[in-house]
Amino acid sequence: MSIDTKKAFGARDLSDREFFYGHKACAGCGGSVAVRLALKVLGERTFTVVPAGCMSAVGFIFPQLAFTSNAIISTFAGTASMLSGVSAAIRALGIKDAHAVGFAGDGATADIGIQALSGAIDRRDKIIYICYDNEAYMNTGVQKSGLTPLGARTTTTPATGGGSAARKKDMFEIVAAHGIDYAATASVGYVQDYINKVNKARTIEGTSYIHVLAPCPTGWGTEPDESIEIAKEAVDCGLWYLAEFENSDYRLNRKPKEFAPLEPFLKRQGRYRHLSASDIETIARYRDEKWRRIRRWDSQLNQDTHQDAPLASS
Amino acid sequence: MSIDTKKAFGARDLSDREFFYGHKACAGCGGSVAVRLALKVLGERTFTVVPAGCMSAVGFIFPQLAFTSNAIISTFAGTASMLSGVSAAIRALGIKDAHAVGFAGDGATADIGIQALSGAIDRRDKIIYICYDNEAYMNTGVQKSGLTPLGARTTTTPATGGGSAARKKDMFEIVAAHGIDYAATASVGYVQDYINKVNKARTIEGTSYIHVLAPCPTGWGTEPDESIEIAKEAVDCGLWYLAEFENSDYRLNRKPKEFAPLEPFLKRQGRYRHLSASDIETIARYRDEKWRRIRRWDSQLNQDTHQDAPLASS
Amino acid sequence: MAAALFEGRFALAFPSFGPERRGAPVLGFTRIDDRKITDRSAVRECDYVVVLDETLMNPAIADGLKPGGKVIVNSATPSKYANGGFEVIGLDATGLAAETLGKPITNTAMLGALIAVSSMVRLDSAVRAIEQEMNPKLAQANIQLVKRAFASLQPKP
Amino acid sequence: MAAALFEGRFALAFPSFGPERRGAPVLGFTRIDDRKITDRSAVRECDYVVVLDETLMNPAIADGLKPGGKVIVNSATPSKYANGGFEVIGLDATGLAAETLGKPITNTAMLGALIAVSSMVRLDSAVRAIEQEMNPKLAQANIQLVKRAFASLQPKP
Amino acid sequence: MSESARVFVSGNEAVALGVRLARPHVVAAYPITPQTVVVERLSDMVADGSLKTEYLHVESEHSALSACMGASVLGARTFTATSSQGLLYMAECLHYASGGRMPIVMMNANRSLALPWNIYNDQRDSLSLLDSGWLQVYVEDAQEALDMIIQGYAIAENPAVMTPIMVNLDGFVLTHTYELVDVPTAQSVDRFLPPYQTTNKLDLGAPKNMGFTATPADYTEFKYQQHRALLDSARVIEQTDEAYASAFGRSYGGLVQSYQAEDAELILVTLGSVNGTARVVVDGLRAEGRKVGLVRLRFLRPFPARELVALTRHARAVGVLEKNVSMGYEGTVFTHVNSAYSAETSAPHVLNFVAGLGGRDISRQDIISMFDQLASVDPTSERVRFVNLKLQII
Amino acid sequence: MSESARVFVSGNEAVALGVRLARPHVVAAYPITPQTVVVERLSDMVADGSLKTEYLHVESEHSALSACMGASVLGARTFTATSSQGLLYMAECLHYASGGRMPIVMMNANRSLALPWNIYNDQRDSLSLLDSGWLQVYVEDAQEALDMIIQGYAIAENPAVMTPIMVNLDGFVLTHTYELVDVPTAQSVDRFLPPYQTTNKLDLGAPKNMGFTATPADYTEFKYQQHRALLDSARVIEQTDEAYASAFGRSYGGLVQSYQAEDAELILVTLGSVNGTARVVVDGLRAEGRKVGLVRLRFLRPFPARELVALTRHARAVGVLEKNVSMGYEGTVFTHVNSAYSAETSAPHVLNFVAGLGGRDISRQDIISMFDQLASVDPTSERVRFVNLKLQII
Amino acid sequence: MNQPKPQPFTRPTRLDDFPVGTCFSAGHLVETNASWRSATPKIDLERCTGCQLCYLLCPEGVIFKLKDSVGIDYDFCKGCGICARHCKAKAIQMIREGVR
Amino acid sequence: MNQPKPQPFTRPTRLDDFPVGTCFSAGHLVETNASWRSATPKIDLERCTGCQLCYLLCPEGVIFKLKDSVGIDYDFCKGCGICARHCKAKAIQMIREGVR
Ligand SMILES: Cc1ncc(C[n+]2csc(CCOP(=O)(O)OP(=O)(O)O)c2C)c(N)n1
Ligand SMILES: Cc1ncc(C[n+]2csc(CCOP(=O)(O)OP(=O)(O)O)c2C)c(N)n1
Ligand code: SF4
Ligand code: SF4
Ligand code: SF4
Ligand code: SF4
Ligand code: SF4
Ligand code: SF4
Ligand SMILES: [Mg+2]
Ligand SMILES: [Mg+2]
Repeated sequence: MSIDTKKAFGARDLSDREFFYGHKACAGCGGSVAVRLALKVLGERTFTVVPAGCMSAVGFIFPQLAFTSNAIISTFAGTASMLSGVSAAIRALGIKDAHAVGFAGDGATADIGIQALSGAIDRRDKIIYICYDNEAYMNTGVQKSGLTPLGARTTTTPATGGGSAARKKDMFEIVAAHGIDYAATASVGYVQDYINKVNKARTIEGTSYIHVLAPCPTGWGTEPDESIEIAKEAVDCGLWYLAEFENSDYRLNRKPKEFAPLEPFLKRQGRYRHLSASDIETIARYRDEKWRRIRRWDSQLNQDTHQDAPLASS
Repeated sequence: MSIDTKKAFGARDLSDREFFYGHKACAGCGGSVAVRLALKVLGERTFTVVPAGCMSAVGFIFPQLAFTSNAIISTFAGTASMLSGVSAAIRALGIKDAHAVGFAGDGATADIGIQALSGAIDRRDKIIYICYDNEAYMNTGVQKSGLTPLGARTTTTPATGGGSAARKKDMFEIVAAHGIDYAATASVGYVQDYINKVNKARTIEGTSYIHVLAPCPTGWGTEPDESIEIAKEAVDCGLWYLAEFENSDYRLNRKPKEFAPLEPFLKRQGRYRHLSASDIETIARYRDEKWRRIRRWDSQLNQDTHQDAPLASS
Repeated sequence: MAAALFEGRFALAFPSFGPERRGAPVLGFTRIDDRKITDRSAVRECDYVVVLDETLMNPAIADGLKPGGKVIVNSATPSKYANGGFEVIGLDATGLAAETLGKPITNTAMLGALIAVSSMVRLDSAVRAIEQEMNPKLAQANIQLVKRAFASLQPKP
Repeated sequence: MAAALFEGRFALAFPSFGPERRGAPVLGFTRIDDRKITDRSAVRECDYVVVLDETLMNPAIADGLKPGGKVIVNSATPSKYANGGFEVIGLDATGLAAETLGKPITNTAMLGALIAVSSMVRLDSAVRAIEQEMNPKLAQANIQLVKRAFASLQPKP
Repeated sequence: MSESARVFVSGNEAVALGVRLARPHVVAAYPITPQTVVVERLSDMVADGSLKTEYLHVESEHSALSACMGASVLGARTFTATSSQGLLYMAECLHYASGGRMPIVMMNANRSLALPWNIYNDQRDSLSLLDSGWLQVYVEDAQEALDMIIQGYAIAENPAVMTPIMVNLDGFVLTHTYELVDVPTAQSVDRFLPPYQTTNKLDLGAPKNMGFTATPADYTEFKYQQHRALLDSARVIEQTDEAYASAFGRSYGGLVQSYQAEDAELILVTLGSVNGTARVVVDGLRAEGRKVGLVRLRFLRPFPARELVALTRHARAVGVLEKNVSMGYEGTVFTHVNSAYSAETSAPHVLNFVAGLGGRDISRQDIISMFDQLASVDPTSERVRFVNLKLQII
Repeated sequence: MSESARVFVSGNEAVALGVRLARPHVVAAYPITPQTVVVERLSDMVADGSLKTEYLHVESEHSALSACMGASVLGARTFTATSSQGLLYMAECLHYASGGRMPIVMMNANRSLALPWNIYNDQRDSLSLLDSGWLQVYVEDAQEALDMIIQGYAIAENPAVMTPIMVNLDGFVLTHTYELVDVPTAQSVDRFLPPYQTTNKLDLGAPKNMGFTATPADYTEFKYQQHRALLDSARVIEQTDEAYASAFGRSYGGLVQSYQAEDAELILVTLGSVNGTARVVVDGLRAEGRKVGLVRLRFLRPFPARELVALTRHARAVGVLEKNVSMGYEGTVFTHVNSAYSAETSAPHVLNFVAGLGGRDISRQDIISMFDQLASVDPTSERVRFVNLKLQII
Repeated sequence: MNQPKPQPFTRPTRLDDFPVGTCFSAGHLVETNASWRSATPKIDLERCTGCQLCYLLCPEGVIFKLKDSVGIDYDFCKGCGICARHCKAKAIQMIREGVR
Repeated sequence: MNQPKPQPFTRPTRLDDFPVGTCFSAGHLVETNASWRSATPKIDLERCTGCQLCYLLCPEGVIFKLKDSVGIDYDFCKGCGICARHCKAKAIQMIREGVR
């Protein structure tokens, strides 16, 4: 079964209100774009949970509180589990038409928070979990996370040691392997696509997961005005991809015929400046390998149907 | 690239020593079979980590200590992370030809322990992680875990409520989505296959994960002498499967032409006795759906190659 | 236990619990009194020892028995324990349960034996307790069982 | 800071740190003394205030200044702060740094200014400190910068 | 006073019955011996429809309490239960919930901590988390367990308190022992415990930001306010006890409960179920004419320093019996009690009896021996005494 | 005495330098402000080859300490570092490591606990875990931080101790402040600190089972033994201090360190970096002729009750200055100190100064005011005093 | 423009006036971010097509829609330059700030 | 048979003799599990083919290889019956135990 074509949801459909305002994120922060736009899609009947990380650190400094709708910080590990509680309370208290959304960083999602995320998906709790992926622990000063890409310099994978020796964990495939109700990858370089996916997640009766690449000028060593462009280039050069998973089906939203060159994309970022030509080749090789898997989903896996029938007696 | 054909490793190749002996598991415990056989494959130069759960509770009661090689209990959440430390110490201390193996229950693996497991796989630590899956928290008296199957009665999903309303988390696919070095599913109903897989894991330079179905007469409501048979039937009726994942490739080890009937398999177990005919149909439907995915791996995904090149400069 | 409550008496029942699994021998204690019981220390001395599995019989079993206390054992041949230095009363609970319930679950039968021997509670209190605790079908069979066990240990007239 | 150490003096430098991100104004303190410094309370009174970003200039900036203390500001037009009630010394550190380093990184230039104004440490100590902390290429440019900044604030003969 | 039912149940079952009466909106708990029966019974109640709640099968204790927090901040009434390793595993969340002033009720089955592993009763788990900002009550029997679950909500949700509460039951000794319990009717509990109301919540009508950062400029005040709420809860606890007594006929006396202490020369300070055994000992010794008595600390937070001193200051010697030791110093309760006396110009001699670790039985004879030791207390001798230690102290 | 290098580094960097000198086999740590610089520097050292260790990028603090435990039980020397939420997140493992007698060294950057969130210094994180069975030392400056990392291994690995140790640095105030530090040479440290040797390990030559269950028959003895080891560590700590002094010329005096306390009438008891500020105040007040002094508690476990009493019993009044409060009672250090005096027939008046929560500055003036309050102490007035509280206490 | 505005805030001095449980009005702002800016976006209304791309991309949400163009809340603009970089009409120019 | 055997154990009474850090000899056994058994497997050596399937499947590891057959360590056999159920040669019979 193929994925529903989403009605495009554009700038004009977004709520006119700003729900993330006056925060203290660095100028040009990609995470802020992700949070701001998602909240504008979801509207004011939204309960937001944000774990420890940049978005909470910059948004909740009493008495400067940047979320204009209901929001709370969770423990670092507890985004999904707190969301589960929020969602349970929404049901138990009979609150109608409300969303429970989380914005968690890559560390909060792929490392310390994966236990709670895995549990929430397993319970099929009605929550929207958005991982804004800036590819390191930024709030604490750019340390390697499970989503830091191969070769990237962080303060715990210094350039002297060649940057990160590990590849990026694939959270999208991991949540898909859970049989999640809806999952998607996105990028703030493709905002319309991102907006559409958040809008899709709104309608899901169960757990949705959106993994949005959100450049961090401070951690990546780029200029503040480059964030959107870099996020787009990441997709264009094939180091990131735009996809969805629903009803056990994958769907690739953007199928690059050929990839934009890697080197300029990498070299404009301070975190990759130490890479040698052969390092870049290695990165390209892993990219190509990854894309063989991705293309497989897309070409071959869109066939079967899936039905979700609860037990008659339960 | 296809998976290496493993030299079959039979009863005669196993160590003559018993490494798990005199424990206090229930008579007929499937988990004991899994632990005992794996240790006989790995031999005496093995460091075993067992988290809280039946296998530790029955094996480590001072002064009755049932592991005859080196072994330690970890915290419930800490199987994989303690194994990572063991493995790091093996390297740092220059210990040769030693194995670090963990035996964790389904709860310790799929629920509270998944954070640490995910991290260890991501680091590609050289450990062998064996999940003996008895499909509930047995040590604490049969509560539902993330691996409890749909419809199964546990003390927290009573028969009056129809048994478990959730489906079994697929840990094998989840670890595969991590790009793990080696993963396999197994069953104590197919001991030779299980032994071969443990033997394969021995040779992996990185993380291996083996998920072995291990019936629990106490929790499943079966007679002690049925455990092996039940574990075999689970495979034959298609509710469990035997597969491997290596070099980004899946491989199905047993391809049933047709499934053995579900009803007798379910009804001989106390935990399923409450199921109605339509419940059983629902279970069959999910099974069939699952098998469509499984067959897809097997038929279509065994094509690409994968190479593992570290960064030249790192 | 529950039976006592139907007579307005107080009971405190401590099941034992350990790391060992199904099949391992287990131990439990019950205190019964006319006043509220607050003592929660381990029972060290008792009036009756009830042994549900004959294979556990050994001389040490009566260590905590008060003078004049009795051991009630599930056995078809209790006489062989006669010279252990303590009074032994036997009931073939396994056989009786197998006949009555179709399963060798001996608890109820041994309860009948205990009541017969101790007069600690009345038989009809036990019957009411069983009625309350079990589903009707099971309860009927168990009531029959407790009565048969009780009857079989009544002094023959 | 590090410069003081090359004179056998003691220093304690507290960078400030907060939840605010790059771009937000930040505050730091340094104590320098001839004896070991153990006082770790916040600096409330100081001899010099160094303002690296002119846009932060406001009257409150001199609140903690001791009588006779000085404000050293990164500005091409320091004279406009003249009547704030405190002594202001200006240096166009941004311009100077842009010229010398090719980047508007003003820390080293302002260090030169501070040394010129305060005589707290000697210029050559600062030079040695820079040599030790930075890689050689960077160090050379920065040494030039600190010297130029220092020179530009020497009383014209 | 309302009609109630008498049932023969274990402590865990009494807790589950109490929870059902309190009608929580959300229950999230993770199994651990000896707490499991609570969650099993609650599952049964959900399955048979007698408890309407959102029951979450969570993946750990950290998640259990996080889920309760998520629900609590929307104004839902929540319940969780744990023990030992589970309590430690959620330690971060304990501070989080109290700092966030979320009136969650948690049952904790007191069990020893690994290593060594041991599933039996002592009180190191909850006593090691006294600083977490939770109210802590230790009950003596199954009846008090049920009652304190219900009172727990009334206390925690009181606007002057707004602090989570941990109801502690000795593992096995209480959780698994069957005894008679009076179960009040649902109607009477509904009257006693109205639905939870607060404005301190995420609210679509009046949106809030919660769980924020406080800078050095404000942090102290938040903590002071929280400290005050815990101190002020003493009054609320007493009022709640009185209200409960008039509704249900049972009073426990607030923060402390004494037994034969008024004229006692030797007083044993206890917490939890061992007080029951000690009562029997006191009765026996009183019968012999010995002036002995008991003070049971029901609450450890707020710590009843004033009440304790008032009840014991006349005694010649006081023994603190606790199933706990803070390694490298002494028993934590002992430390607390000593500090309570430190404002006094004179104080009784105080001995510390460390007993019952990892489920070691505390017999009547052990308690008699404690009174004997108190009777002959010598200020120069060791004050911290391990009861029933089987090692020669070399 | 060996040649050493003088460097101008932050407290975190001093810790990293100390770790490098101790040559751990395995380092596993998870980032958290204000500890991060430690792991960053260690990463740099691994990358540039100056530190040969297995560095594990773990996924949480629970995993960090679990990994250290896994390595430690094979006989490896291990290091981890954390702070605040991270320390709480690994709380279960703290008890586990100490009960398993694993001589792990951990640096903790003292930081306040959420909620409210706050990244700045206070000491509630480690003080709330005093019962976890770890040795706890609080250092005053970066030099002592480096020294105590090295001494930490010597103490923890001593066969009489075999207990993990937590080296606490005040967040920012120490971790981020730059100062001069003497760094001993690798050779001299190698002489002082030989490789870790133990038979208490998993061993292919002599296989072991570890981390087992103890039944009620043995559990008490394991805990008593552990308690004894913590008490006995006092002696080892002093011996190590002496040995360190003769190797490197720096002595801190063991469990406590006093300043002008001998003849002082008013003594402030401190821990950590605030002692430095207090020294300046004492110097000033002494210059005015006031008899004031300081006792710094370096170790909180083992708790130096005897040493503290000996150094302060002559004083008229003692103030306990702590960046901590145990809500619902008083400052934990205050509770401990009071208990220490309780064996004495007479004791000074003791006041509790709760200050510096969530990074609120403690100024010289604040400390002067504490001495003033001690001078005029009145036994009937409130003993627990929040310093610099900006709320009217109503 | 319906962007939030900074509001006055005086720290309570009475215990009872202090917020309970880290709970306070959503979106309460007490200070602006204008001082962060080292360059300021200026919109050329002539060129602006009102396409709203800058409105979508601004990380701060300070761009608001006007009839056929857009405006900026300079109280909170941090001067990141994203709007200027992505405006296809080149209607935004970043002006390096002097002293305000 | 090289199955482990129970060993004597006396609890130490001196502090220094007590194991440090929950660390004790691997595989130390002090008691058997024979009392758990309610039925006992008896091997008919005539029928046994020595196929070792029972040896593989026994959860307790109590079956040991003999020249052409197998033996059982009755100290630790729990009588689960798995061996008997899976012996293709029907060489094992479970005998319900009377009193030992
Ligand atoms: C238990 C715990 N460990 C560590 C931290 C410290 N911490 C806070 S935010 C953060 C990094 C967050 O990284 P990520 O989730 O990627 O979000 P980002 O800061 O990059 O937006 C860390 C390590 C914490 N708050 N809690
Ligand atoms: C943090 C923590 N929570 C809960 C427990 C209690 N606990 C011990 S074992 C266990 C169940 C184990 O289940 P599983 O991992 O499936 O192993 P099994 O017992 O089924 O073999 C639980 C819940 C614990 N030890 N630690
Ligand atoms: S550090 Fe990066 S992620 Fe964090 S606020 Fe700044 S730009 Fe955003
Ligand atoms: S309960 Fe089940 S898993 Fe646990 S020992 Fe018994 S049979 Fe094995
Ligand atoms: S992007 Fe340019 S043209 Fe479009 S609205 Fe903004 S300023 Fe106008
Ligand atoms: S410069 Fe940046 S913050 Fe300012 S309006 Fe443009 S995009 Fe927004
Ligand atoms: S399975 Fe039967 S035939 Fe084979 S070895 Fe065992 S007893 Fe002999
Ligand atoms: S009965 Fe069970 S335990 Fe005994 S030998 Fe056979 S398989 Fe092994
Ligand atoms: Mg991040
Ligand atoms: Mg299990």
